[in-house]
Amino acid sequence: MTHSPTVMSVPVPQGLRARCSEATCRVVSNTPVNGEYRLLVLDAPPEVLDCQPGQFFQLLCPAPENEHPFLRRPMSIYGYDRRAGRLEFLYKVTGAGTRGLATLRTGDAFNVLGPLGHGFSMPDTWQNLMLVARGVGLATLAPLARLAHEKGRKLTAICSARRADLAMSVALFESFGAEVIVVHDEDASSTPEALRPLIEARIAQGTVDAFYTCGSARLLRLLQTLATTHGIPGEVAMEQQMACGLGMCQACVRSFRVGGEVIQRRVCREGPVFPISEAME
Amino acid sequence: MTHSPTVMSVPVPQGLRARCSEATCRVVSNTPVNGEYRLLVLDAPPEVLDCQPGQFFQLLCPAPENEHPFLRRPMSIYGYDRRAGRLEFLYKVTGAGTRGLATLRTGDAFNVLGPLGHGFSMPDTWQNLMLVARGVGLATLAPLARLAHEKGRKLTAICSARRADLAMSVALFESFGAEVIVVHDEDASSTPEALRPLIEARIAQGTVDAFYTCGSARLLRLLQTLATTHGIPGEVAMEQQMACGLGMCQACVRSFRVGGEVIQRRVCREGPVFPISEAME
Amino acid sequence: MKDFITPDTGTQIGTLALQNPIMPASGTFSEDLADVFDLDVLGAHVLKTIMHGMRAGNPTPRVCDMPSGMMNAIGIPSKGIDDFRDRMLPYWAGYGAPLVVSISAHSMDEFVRLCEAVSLPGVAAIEANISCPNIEADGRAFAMRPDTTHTVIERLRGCTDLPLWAKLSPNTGEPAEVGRAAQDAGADALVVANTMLGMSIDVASRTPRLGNVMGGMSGPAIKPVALRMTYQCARACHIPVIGCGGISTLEDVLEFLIAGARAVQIGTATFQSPTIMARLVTQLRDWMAAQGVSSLGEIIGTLEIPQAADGVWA
Amino acid sequence: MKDFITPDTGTQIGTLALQNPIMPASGTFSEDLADVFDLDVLGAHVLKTIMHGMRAGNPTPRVCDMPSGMMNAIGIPSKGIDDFRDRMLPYWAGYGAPLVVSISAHSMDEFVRLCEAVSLPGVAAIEANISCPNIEADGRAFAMRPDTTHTVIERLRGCTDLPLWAKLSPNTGEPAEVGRAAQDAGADALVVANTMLGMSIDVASRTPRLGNVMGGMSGPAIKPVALRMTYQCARACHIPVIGCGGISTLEDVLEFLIAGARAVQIGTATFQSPTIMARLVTQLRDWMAAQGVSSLGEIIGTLEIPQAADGVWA
Ligand SMILES: Cc1cc2nc3c(=O)[nH]c(=O)nc-3n(C[C@H](O)[C@H](O)[C@H](O)COP(=O)(O)OP(=O)(O)OC[C@H]3O[C@@H](n4cnc5c(N)ncnc54)[C@H](O)[C@@H]3O)c2cc1C
Ligand SMILES: Cc1cc2nc3c(=O)[nH]c(=O)nc-3n(C[C@H](O)[C@H](O)[C@H](O)COP(=O)(O)OP(=O)(O)OC[C@H]3O[C@@H](n4cnc5c(N)ncnc54)[C@H](O)[C@@H]3O)c2cc1C
Ligand SMILES: Cc1cc2nc3c(=O)[nH]c(=O)nc-3n(C[C@H](O)[C@H](O)[C@H](O)COP(=O)(O)O)c2cc1C
Ligand SMILES: Cc1cc2nc3c(=O)[nH]c(=O)nc-3n(C[C@H](O)[C@H](O)[C@H](O)COP(=O)(O)O)c2cc1C
Ligand code: FES
Ligand code: FES
Repeated sequence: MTHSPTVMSVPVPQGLRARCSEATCRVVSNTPVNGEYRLLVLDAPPEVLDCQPGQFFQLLCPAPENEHPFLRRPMSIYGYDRRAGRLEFLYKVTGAGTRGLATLRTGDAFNVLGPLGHGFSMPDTWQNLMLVARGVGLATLAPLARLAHEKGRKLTAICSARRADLAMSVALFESFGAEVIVVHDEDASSTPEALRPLIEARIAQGTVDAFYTCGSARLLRLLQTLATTHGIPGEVAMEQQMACGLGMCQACVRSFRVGGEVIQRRVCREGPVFPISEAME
Repeated sequence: MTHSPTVMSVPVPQGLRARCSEATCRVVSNTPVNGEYRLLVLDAPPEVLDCQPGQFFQLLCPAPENEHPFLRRPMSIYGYDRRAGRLEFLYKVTGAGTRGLATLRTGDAFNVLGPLGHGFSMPDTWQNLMLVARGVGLATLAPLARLAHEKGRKLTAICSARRADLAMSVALFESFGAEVIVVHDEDASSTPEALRPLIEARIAQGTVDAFYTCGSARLLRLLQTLATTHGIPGEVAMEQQMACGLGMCQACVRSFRVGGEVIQRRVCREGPVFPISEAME
Repeated sequence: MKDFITPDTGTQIGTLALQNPIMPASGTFSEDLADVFDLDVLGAHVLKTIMHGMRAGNPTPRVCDMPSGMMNAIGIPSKGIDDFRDRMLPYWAGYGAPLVVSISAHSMDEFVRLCEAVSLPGVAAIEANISCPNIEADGRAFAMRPDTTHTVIERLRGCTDLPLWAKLSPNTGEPAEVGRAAQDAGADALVVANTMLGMSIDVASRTPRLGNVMGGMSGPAIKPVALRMTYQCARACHIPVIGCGGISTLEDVLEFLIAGARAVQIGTATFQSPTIMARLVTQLRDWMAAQGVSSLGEIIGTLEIPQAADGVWA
Repeated sequence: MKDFITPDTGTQIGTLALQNPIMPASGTFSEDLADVFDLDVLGAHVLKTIMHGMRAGNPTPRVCDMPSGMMNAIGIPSKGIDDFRDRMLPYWAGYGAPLVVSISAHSMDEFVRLCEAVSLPGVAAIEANISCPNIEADGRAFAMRPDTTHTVIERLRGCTDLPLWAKLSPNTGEPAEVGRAAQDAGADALVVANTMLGMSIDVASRTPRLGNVMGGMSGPAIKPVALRMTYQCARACHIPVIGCGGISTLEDVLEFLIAGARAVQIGTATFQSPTIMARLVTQLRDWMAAQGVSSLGEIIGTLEIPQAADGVWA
């Protein structure tokens, strides 16, 4: 049986359009990318494809054997193409939900909710962009790199991984004109101590107007220091356990330092992208 | 991935053998038989194949979409072949559990518990057997017919169905040397009023030593009357909601008339086969 | 078959007429859902419980999965009464559906002050959350006992003219007595029920899965409890009962109506499917039309209990 | 890594030493399971509750499915005390595992008479089922309140020298108080807990799915409640707690031990997998060996509660 991608039909307020939709997609493919990650490609209806890099979807994961994921799982948009009707997620299998995702086969129907949250901003003054990502954080920054390329921005991408061969999407970033620097744990090139001079050298050359990061608290801390020291703005995509993904339940709050105060914000609604300067671990 | 049929390995008392086992079978096929029934063929380990006609298994049904069968579902043995390692069930899709059964694909692992309960008896004095079954009750009587044939008994099988084309296994019964009489609702040949003279004619010919029946309260009632009137013994396979299937939980009791008293017995343990004379609806 | 007519999905909760019996459960709904569908299709709008003053809520993680459900220990993060009056009330005034404001407090006095403060034009009813298991020590709440329930509802009754709904807790051994206590103290309706107190441990780290150690269970796993309590309360009380707990399909809605509920609240199901409430409204109307049911009165409280014959155990 | 030693799975329930903490829950176990595995691998044998005299139990259907669990309204069909003494006791004497006899009654006096009658050689402990939700009107039971719990356990304590276990109910708002009442009245251990009262309706026929209208929920769906109560009782009491409710995997067993249980009872899981108890015994031993855990004392009651820093809501 093949499914056509459809959205759940519900009444919307007169003259308005739903900002996000619950849709049934069709699985085009679901394949391992390297030992740890898998790429899920969906045939998706146009209603959910009005996406911004940094936004995410809530995925209703099927149950793997003997496990019962109940809540939806948040997943960054790895790729979207409205004309082709394509929506892509790059995910790491870690628990019940992602194990369930791994069971999806070509042709299966699959329920998604999105796009959700606020994506990355890219003001005109940010011409030279430095992307610093670790692990699956690369998935989140990939569509940002594509958009930056389309807007003619200059890109440097630091891809951090446990082993050199686990650094994903290097070719993808290069295809967006990025200078890609792979660092990893095996030669200790991924430590903050090793990265700091590397990044400061680029700052000295004036080729860093803004940072974008995702996937590592250690890298976030490093960038916060550098941002303060050198007055460079930037954004980070953050994670938190979620229930609704829409802003209703208050499950996904994190603390942020704003002015002198520590305040709480919902990652799903005010985020998942926040100013680097305000983020707290 | 293909599975080899295995039993759950657990300690058994010294010198003993488990009377029934929990086993993981492999699905050989799972195909529609006619509009309403499906045949499930399993590759099963020898430990569960020491079966008697009339016994049943408790099947751990997979969950169909949006439904959650939890308890195992009881299902009569339709066929078993120890040498070939084959176990077969003939089932009607009626609710969540059987809808789940219908999703099984060739090669899937499938957990069964059995064989359970007490099967039909066939004392030497019962040489001329009359099988009277309706609907899926035929599934229960099929292995009995095979055994009777092997023992050289003479068989008459009355197969009752809603429509003539829904009467199953006619060829199968014939292959066991049975005279098969198909009766159905469309021409009213299946009513007790129509069946009674038909059966009494055979009784008059002396070709009925015992009745076996399954699948219809109306037919059971008819046979109870005939059995009393003509002093003919017989057995009926009964059904009841079950939880454990082993005799532990007391879920599956039914009332029986024994002597002057109404008593309760467990269908899974004392049954599912009972004397026709004692059965109550 | 009855004559075909457009079925009337309307239901009456005391003096309050609802266009249909489908409304959200407190804490699982907010203006954010307007991103997904037109909120005016709902029977009513029920807001997240508010408390006096600003509150941070519980530490994270605040939610976790369980088989066929979830647990939450959100607490009541709240921006307080000012935010409610100045920002939320004007927002919800833009809708036609009646607005139900949920309130809670740690003490009787605080409850009374808050109840007075939210008794404002634009509010159609007040739901007293006397059952929230997170806010009092070891999960205790007013709604666990008939006496404390009676006292708090009586106090609240005395300080507002708005319809007053009492939201009960499943963490009690005497739901019918608690329901009757709320009724006798002047509640106009019962909401049955809130979450069940549960706990989950991560074995690898030997730590609780919820920041607050214990949390409230919701979703399909608790539906049989909520349905049982709905039936018990509807039998024991004459004020309307609003069923709540694990409802996620049309069949679930009908089960609660048959058990005696006049309306239902949908919570966790919205997390699995944010469109579910809008779809249930349509499904209910279509089902009524197909079955020839012209009004909810033909469904509510129609449970039939067959007589069973019994044998002797042998 | 500790030195490799054969782990000791033994556990102590008062004066009673068990070779391992895995035992069946009352009503989900009988000699029939000997058809499947050697019952002497278990820590103890717990029998179906018996009552005085012959009883038919509830009308059928007696069981139904629910999401991630089941409901039962078996009642206590019972062949009475004679059958127990003359047939069951000799049968179970053939095993080495200690025999725990579960008893229940409708009145204090009947409870006492039964307790005296089953205090026989060959019985290792008596489990007082003061929580069965089916036998009293509207699901009421002794275990719903501390006062009634105290009275009945005190009476039972006075009439037997055998170890006395009190089996609590989740249908209460005050489990720790009920547990303490049982302890103060002289119980040697708490079994936490019995089934939760639920209900289910068949919409097509508008009739209850269980012959008894209401029934007891069991299985994974109720695990968070049983775990929470186990934790509450273990914190509040010094007598051993035996966890029970929804346990079906090794991880579940460990969760209950970490929460403070000294042993666990397995009920509904046996219906899904009749071999599960035997496999859990092996899995527990293997897990302990792999983790370098030499005795259960290194697991029981080791829950760690992290301190959480809190922000201000904005
Ligand atoms: C906005 C956002 C975007 C994300 N994008 C990606 C992505 O592109 N690729 C990817 O592989 N992962 C991504 N994650 C993390 C992903 O959501 C988790 O890995 C996933 O939910 C784990 O589910 P599980 O059932 O497999 O694991 P389990 O550990 O069994 O999950 C248990 C519970 O914890 C939650 N949880 C576990 N890890 C996380 C986490 N890191 N963040 C939030 N909740 C978590 C789950 O949602 C679930 O509710 C993202 C998270 C967020 C919040
Ligand atoms: C000993 C025995 C042998 C059986 N043999 C066969 C067979 O060979 N082929 C076949 O098609 N059916 C057989 N049945 C009936 C079969 O068990 C039910 O059709 C099946 O359990 C329905 O499950 P469901 O989830 O699809 O339906 P649902 O109606 O959704 O089931 C709900 C619950 O009711 C129980 N239930 C429903 N119908 C019956 C029934 N007739 N008897 C007992 N429990 C029931 C289910 O097990 C389940 O617990 C047999 C029943 C028994 C007791
Ligand atoms: C995340 C979350 C937050 C909740 N917050 C509240 C609340 O603030 N006040 C309240 O009365 N109930 C609250 N509840 C309980 C729900 O209103 C509802 O009673 C319960 O979840 C059972 O219904 P359900 O199974 O449909 O979710 C909350 C439930 C959830 C899941
Ligand atoms: C079919 C069935 C019958 C039960 N009978 C009894 C009983 O007679 N006495 C009792 O104390 N508990 C009885 N129980 C409750 C169980 O002992 C146990 O407390 C409960 O089922 C929770 O554990 P579980 O989720 O592991 O099944 C019964 C449970 C089931 C499912
Ligand atoms: S996940 Fe519900 S508010 Fe963010
Ligand atoms: S099904 Fe448990 S005793 Fe028959």
